[in-house]
Amino acid sequence: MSLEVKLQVFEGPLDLLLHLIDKNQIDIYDIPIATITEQYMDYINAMQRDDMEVTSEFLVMAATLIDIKCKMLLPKEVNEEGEEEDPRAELVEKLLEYKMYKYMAFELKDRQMDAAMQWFRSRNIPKEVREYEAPIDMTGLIGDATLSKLNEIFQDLLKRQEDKVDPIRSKFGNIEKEEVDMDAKTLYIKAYIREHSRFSFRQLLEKQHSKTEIIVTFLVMLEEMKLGEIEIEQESTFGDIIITSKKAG
Amino acid sequence: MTREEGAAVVEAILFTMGDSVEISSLAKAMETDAKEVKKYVEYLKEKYEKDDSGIGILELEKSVQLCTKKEMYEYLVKIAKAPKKAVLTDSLMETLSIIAYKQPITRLEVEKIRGVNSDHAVNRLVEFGLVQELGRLDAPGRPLLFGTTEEFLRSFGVRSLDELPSIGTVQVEEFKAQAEEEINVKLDI
Amino acid sequence: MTREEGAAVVEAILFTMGDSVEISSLAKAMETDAKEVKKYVEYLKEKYEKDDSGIGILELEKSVQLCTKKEMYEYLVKIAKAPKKAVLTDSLMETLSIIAYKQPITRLEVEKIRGVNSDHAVNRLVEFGLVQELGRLDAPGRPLLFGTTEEFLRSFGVRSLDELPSIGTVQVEEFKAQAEEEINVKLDI
Repeated sequence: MSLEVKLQVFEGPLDLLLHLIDKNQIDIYDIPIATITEQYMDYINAMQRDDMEVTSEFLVMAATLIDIKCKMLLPKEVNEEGEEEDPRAELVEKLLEYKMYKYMAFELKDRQMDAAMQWFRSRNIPKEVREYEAPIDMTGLIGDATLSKLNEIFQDLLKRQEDKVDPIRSKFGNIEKEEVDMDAKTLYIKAYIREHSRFSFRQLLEKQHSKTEIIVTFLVMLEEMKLGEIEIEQESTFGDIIITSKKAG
Repeated sequence: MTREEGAAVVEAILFTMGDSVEISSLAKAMETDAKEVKKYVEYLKEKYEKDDSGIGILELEKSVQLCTKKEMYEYLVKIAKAPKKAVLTDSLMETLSIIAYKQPITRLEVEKIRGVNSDHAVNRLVEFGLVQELGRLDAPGRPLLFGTTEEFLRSFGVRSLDELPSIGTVQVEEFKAQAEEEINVKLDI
Repeated sequence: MTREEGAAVVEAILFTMGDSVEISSLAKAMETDAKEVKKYVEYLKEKYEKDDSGIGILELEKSVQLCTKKEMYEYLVKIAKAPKKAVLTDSLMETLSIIAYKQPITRLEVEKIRGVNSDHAVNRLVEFGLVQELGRLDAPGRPLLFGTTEEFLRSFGVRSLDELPSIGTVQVEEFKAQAEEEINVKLDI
């Protein structure tokens, strides 16, 4: 018997066997092994001819079928209870189990199609709820922290700080490294200009503490003048500089 | 809280969350117990059974979720895009049915039943959120055990695994009878 | 379609769509006219007004939308926004102790004492309501000044800052003396 049908793709050797059994309308409990093996081998050969991938599982099954076929030709083996053992029994069991799950898969697919008719909703949390900030559980937050613990931590910190001070060098007097943030300074001065429409440079410098700060302040003033934000007047050399904001009403 | 008020709260929470919400979470938010929540759910269920409701309640193993009634499908497809469903090939369906009925189960056991390597199929099902790892088998190699997820229950319209279409020797016998019948028919000809 | 059935379809569509849906779109999907749809919407509105409903209908100019009733927000908050469990970590405690004893203090000064950037810690303490802004330092950059709040006093069980366990210059001098001693010992060798 040859296969004239276009080759069908099977999930695996069991799937192919079930197909052959179906096609031949054979009783699964009484498989004519010789016929089925022949058809199975035909199929495998056709697969190879069509350059289809014949996975090892198909070949293992072929070997199993041939093995069963041989055993069928020999006198039947008898088990401990004196019953004749059918060499096909194990394969039949496997086929039945597989067929059962295949059938269940079919049933499940039905259910899935049915369930797909129920639609769900995506999460949609109202803005008010989304923006709500949960209150803080103060008792839980504080836990076993106490004032004395707070005190202890602070003392530890101070001690660590003292440890960091080198007592010998610290006697040389303070050598401070100055850091003046140009951007912060600019903002501060701009704000000052906005607040005071006309003021003296000395007045502005009263708020500045170090040489670096004074220099930076002077640089910012020059920049502002260049940008046309302010006007500068000076009556005499070394005299006070009067600054007028151009923006002021 | 009256039964009506409780049902309203459950409805509001489920409506807002969209996803399934565990009974225990509902109970916590409502400062009551699971038994009470189940009463409210029951009330909602009855309310939704009426003709004037287009929504229903889906009871899953430990949680509940709102969904539209199946009868509404024909109107919904006219106005909204159907939600994307995982398209399951035959080999995925086969693997899924084995996992559903035999869980917890290892990859190797699935392979034994199908007769082919099923690693790819199992991985795809995990990707689809239908199957999840359940732990490891206490055996050499400590292989992973797989089972179905809540998404599986939802997608297949079953409340719990007990509600899966029954399977067993009954069905096997049916196959047998069917096969025998076929044989007889054949012999008659 | 009866009024009840129409209301059910509108409900199902609005439930699925989430956003507002135009009356005309509803009419189209239901193969009816806007007048009819409005009747169904009216029916739903009445239904939702009852105590056993947690959802309501929002009527916009040309469209309608389902929404959660405002009275339900307190429960939604409980389920969607479970309060965060906050704890005072070591770095927060350290920062708090500095602010408590050295207030009013700038971020930079806290950082100098701790030796690490403390912006995050200060911000957290402000969030917790233990620390507050007190104003700005009259210095370049006008940095913010921080101090403890009344909540801080309440939480730590003190009536005023004077009740904080004292820490004095005495102690600081002691540390200094100790440190010097150590150095001297070292030099002696």
